[in-house]
Amino acid sequence: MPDLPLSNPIMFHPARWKNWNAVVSGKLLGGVIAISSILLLWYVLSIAVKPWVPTPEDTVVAIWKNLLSTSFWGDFWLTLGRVMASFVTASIVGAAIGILIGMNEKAEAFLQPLLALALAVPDPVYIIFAILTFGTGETAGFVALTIAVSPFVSNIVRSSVQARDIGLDEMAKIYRLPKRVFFRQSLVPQLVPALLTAGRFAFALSWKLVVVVESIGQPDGIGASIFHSFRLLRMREVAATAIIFIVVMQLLERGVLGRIEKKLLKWRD
Amino acid sequence: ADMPGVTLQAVAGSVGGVPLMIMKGEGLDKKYGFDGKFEFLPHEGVFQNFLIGKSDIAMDNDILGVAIARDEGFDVTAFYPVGNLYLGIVVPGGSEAKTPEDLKGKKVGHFGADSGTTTFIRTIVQEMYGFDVLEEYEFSQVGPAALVPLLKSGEVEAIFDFESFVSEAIVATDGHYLLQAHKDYSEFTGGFAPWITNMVAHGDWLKENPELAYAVRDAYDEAIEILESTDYEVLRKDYILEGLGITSEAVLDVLIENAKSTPYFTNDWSPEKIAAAEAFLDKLSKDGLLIENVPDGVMVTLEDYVGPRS
Amino acid sequence: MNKLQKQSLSIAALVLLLPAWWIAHLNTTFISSPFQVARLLPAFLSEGSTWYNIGVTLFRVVAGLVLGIVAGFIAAFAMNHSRLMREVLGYYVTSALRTPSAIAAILSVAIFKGSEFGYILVVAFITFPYMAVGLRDGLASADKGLAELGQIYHLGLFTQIRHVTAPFVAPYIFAALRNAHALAWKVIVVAEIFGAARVGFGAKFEHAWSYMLMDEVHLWLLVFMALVLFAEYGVIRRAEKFVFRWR
Amino acid sequence: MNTDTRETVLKVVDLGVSYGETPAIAQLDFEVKRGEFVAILGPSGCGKSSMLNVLSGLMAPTRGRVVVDGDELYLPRSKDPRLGYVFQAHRLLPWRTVRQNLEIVLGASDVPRDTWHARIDEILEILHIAEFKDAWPMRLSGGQRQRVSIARAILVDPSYILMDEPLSTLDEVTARSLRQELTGICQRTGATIVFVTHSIREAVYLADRIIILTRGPAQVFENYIVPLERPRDYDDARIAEVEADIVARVQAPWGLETVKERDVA
Amino acid sequence: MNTDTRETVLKVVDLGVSYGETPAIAQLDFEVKRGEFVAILGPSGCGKSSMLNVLSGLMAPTRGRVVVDGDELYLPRSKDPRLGYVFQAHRLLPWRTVRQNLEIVLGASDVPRDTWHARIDEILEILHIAEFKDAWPMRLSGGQRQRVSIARAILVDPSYILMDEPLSTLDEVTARSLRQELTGICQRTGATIVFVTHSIREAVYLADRIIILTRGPAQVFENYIVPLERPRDYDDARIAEVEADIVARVQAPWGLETVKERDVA
Ligand SMILES: Nc1ncnc2c1ncn2[C@@H]1O[C@H](COP(=O)(O)OP(=O)(O)OP(=O)(O)O)[C@@H](O)[C@H]1O
Ligand SMILES: Nc1ncnc2c1ncn2[C@@H]1O[C@H](COP(=O)(O)OP(=O)(O)OP(=O)(O)O)[C@@H](O)[C@H]1O
Ligand SMILES: [Mg+2]
Ligand SMILES: [Mg+2]
Repeated sequence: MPDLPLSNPIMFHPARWKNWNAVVSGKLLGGVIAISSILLLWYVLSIAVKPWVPTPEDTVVAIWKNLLSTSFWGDFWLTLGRVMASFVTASIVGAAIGILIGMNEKAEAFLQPLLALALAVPDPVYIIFAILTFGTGETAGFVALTIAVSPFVSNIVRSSVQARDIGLDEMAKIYRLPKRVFFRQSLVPQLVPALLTAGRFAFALSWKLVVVVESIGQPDGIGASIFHSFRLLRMREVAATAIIFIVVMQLLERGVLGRIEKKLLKWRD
Repeated sequence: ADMPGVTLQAVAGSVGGVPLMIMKGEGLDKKYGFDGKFEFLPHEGVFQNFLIGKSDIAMDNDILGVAIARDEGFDVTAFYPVGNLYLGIVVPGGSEAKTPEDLKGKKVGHFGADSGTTTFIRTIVQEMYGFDVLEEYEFSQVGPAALVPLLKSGEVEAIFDFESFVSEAIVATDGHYLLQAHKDYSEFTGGFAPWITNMVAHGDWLKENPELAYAVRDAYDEAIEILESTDYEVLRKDYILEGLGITSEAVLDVLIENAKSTPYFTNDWSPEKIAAAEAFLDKLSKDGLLIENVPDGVMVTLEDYVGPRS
Repeated sequence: MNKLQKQSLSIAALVLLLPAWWIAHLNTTFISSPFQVARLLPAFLSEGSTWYNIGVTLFRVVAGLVLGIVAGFIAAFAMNHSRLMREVLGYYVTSALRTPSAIAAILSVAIFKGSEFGYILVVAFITFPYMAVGLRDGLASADKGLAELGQIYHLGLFTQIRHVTAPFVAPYIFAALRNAHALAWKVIVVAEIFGAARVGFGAKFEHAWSYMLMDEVHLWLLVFMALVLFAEYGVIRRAEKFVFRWR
Repeated sequence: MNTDTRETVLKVVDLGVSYGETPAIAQLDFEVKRGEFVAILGPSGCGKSSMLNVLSGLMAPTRGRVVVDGDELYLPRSKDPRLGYVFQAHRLLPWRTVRQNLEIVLGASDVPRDTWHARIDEILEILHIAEFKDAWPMRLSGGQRQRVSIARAILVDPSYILMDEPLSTLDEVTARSLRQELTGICQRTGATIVFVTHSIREAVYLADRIIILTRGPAQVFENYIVPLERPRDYDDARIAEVEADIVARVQAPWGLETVKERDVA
Repeated sequence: MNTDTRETVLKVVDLGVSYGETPAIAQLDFEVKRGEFVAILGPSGCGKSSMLNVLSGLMAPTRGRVVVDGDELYLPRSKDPRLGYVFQAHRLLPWRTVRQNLEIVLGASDVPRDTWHARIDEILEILHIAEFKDAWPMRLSGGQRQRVSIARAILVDPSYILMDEPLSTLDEVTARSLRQELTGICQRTGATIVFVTHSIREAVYLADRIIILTRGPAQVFENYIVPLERPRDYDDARIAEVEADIVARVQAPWGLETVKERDVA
């Protein structure tokens, strides 16, 4: 019997690293590469497209000034409030419609063309019509944002509802789980990934749209301030204001949605 | 047949574009030796359109905008005046307001605190009545066109807007000017009033095409000559109706009426007027309104800038 | 419920919009009468420039969307493939995801001096992160069992992607595609407005709006909606039916 | 003929099932008495799972009737969870632990809440998975999941239990133990059980009667009453005898002969 | 000791597997010879599927080594698909028909394309599912899916085949036929087979050697060489004898005694 050289154990998948050092340094390295390449790109653009793209240095100064200014923080909280209000409402309304049309063929046949239409209407149209209907108070912006964002949420949730495991529906039927229990324990958990994606989407979209809303119909807020700076061609301030808000939105999403996600998807390993 | 082309732009719906319409309608461009391409663009992106070089001459920039752009490093300069302040505060027929002071605490529509229209009205009111509209009024913001239905629906008690939307608003609400910027301010100062729009071009375009710049200026001179000599009746021509998007005969009547009381256009580019305008800008920057400092060369004369006609 | 019933419900939903429109018209100053718009529609549709403008916008949307989808796919696969790429591209995706469309539009139009490519790029830039994130989520939730299958049977990378991964993430792709498609239309309109485009739907819409030509505003909106509905029902739904025929 | 004197509680009349054009069940007629343990034997793909789906009310038959408890149909949303079903695939909620998966079913029953804990512990003990009470289903082995699925089906003492190859993924030891328990449950609660299996020996050991089906689309080939008194011993020679008898009988209808021919080749 | 003179092709040394803190495999050491048919017997949850996952290279062991074919490793992207794996869950691609599911594996092999058709037909014939060639997996019964999964594993004559309870969901007739085929394949292609099963009889009939594991976390309880020459007959009394022998041996380590006690209670 030939003796075996025990030299070549099976190689294993690097994806299964559980080495924290490696993870942390990977994160760090990734961040460094990403940020430095973005900065480089930015710098090149700021030279190539002279007055339009501000230099990173100018922008940093502007960011610092903004952080110290009270009017910036006034705008900031105002916009954040608007984003949150419409994000939450759009998520709830959109998810409810998504579940309804995912579960009910009739509702889907009826609502789907309307949703497709609602998705199609350009945002400025919503905003303008909302202002003409509700006046220029907070209501108009809120309504416009909510109507513009909800259909996206519905779409995502609907696909997920339709892709659910029918086996579990049958299980619930057999054991006569009450509607409420079926909904909470079987349907919603299957939708969690989609709901999180939809939440992210709604959050990102609300912020994108709030800028347009405020630029068209609101005298205050981050969006208005960005457009104010833009009309004055102060591109560094446009960049500064946007960057601060972008970073905060990102931190918020990571912190809040990320934590929720971890908790809800614990069972997946 | 082989004339050099010039692209000229103005804001859609604004009377600032009328001289361009006349140039086109009456063939003044060909007459002065250039082939005009006239573009009327929505208010939203119009300045940007010019700054990225998609048109050679903009007829719709106020000196504030030029100052701001120069300060940010754009080589653009105003080389001739165009529109007087054909703008102001409009209230509907039944309004109880007699002066801008009566609107304090009321809802007023405008299309942007950083627009030339609002800035001019704001400075003028500040100077004449001693208060800041941005603080005293409750502002609603929509585009210049949308202000008209906003006023009509009663959502706001007054609007800050420019012609021809002013005329539209007056007709739609049986309204009137509460403040006519040019008229009221020049009465107040006893002569000087800034003007709203200029002919603006990029510095290098001017230097490369001096004779074209002169030609456009000449065409403009003749266009406003036509306006004045016809007592503004030329506005009734179809190409103007279409160009401005006038919705009814009644609006046109008001538009002509308004022009008679405050001439829409000027070609007074005297050193005194330029100096007064520079002083006005200095004052704005000192008050910290919109601009921080006034760069050189916001306003030039072609003679100084590119030399006398060849 | 059979197909006919479904279709009639869908059509009923759209038809019911007409009375809603009529009521809105009666109660506001800025909504035109549906009859008035209907009367103008034939002339509007038979005009060459209408189709030219729609065509321009359509081209921008399609080209931008294709670019965005390709970029999104590449990013998602790269992110799924390596941890470093995930970190690095994460920053790019996040930046793109959070940049307001209006700012992206302004910058892109400025950088490319108002050329066609500027408009196409905004669409690509705005849609790409949505494709990337949607796809990445799909890949992340991909059935480990099926991934292992590929490993065991040495399915090549192409086969693995084409026959195992792609069908699995297909629902995610469709959801992302739907949304990216809708976003693309929204963005192009914003870009055309803020970028002062001369031609295209956004330019004409804004033009009509600037002149307060409400009938024309409605006409443009109608054509626009028809186009987007066609894309949804004529293209995306069909593709979806075909891809999911195994269900 | 079945000479059982117990009341008939389940009656299948002229049942036919097709998926689109393809028939899955040709025709079935049979009855089940209260408390009876009926095993179903049939070749793979003959329509057994389809039949259970119809019996449970999950699927409407293409033809024929199912009468349960006289004229009453049991699926439509009555509050009483009288039905237990061990699906061929386990169908656990992956986001709930083993215990939570069971609690959900208890929640839909009228079992008083203070007894839940004891009941769950007891049933998991019986199924030898007590230590996995708080595990997520994804972390369980195939057989462990199957046992949770069985636990769920018998948890609330249902009057009917449908089982689709419940023991097929379990090792011999565990399977023996569970067979033992199943007969116990049947006797204790008087539950009526319809039990699909591929193990003929298992069927013989467990059932009062075996319904042998033909190759699909299924028909009843034989209603085989198991001629053994209870209690039975799994290792008893008589069980092996009956098993051999059945094997001999199904050779023809299931096509065992074909297989024999292959052997020679 | 194994006195087999064939070359050792698979060597498992001091293998240990844990999921987080919980151990699934305590310690395994064994060897497999070329062309050997090894059955694995072990109680449910003892770590058999985990072991196959390690042997196939899908999962890294927590401890120990696996050596395949001398120093050659078969998992990392080598072009040669010499491995077949019948998973405990079938893992068919639901969006591909039966035939397409098989073609995908052929596509990754060097089997010439013009022979695909014949090969697929042949293998489906062997597994008695030829008529489902163009069906979607969702439309198949549990046993039918399982057979497609088997077809996929043996399709390209792999040199190693790992099977996780491949026949457990099949009826007696089909299972017998397939057992027959499996020994045939093993002899014809010289494939090395590691076969997890719960049916002791099946193991005895099929295997050269049975590795009996302890209750989980698994250890090798016994390396049982099946003392029967080939060809064997499934209904042979000697098979039943060996089966009884093994049942007796595993009683203690698997805890059959506990079960017996329950019986009395
Ligand atoms: N992903 C996982 N996470 C944590 N524990 C796991 C995981 N997978 C399996 N286990 C545990 O590891 C042990 C062995 O599981 P494995 O699936 O290997 O058993 P098995 O021998 O194949 O059982 P069966 O015969 O029931 O299929 C079990 O106790 C199981 O609970
Ligand atoms: N959803 C479906 N669509 C079409 N055909 C189906 C569907 N489900 C099952 N079938 C077919 O119906 C027949 C019976 O399937 P069923 O699952 O009832 O068999 P079974 O007796 O339970 O088999 P097994 O013992 O293998 O589980 C099979 O031929 C199968 O291919
Ligand atoms: Mg079945
Ligand atoms: Mg297993």
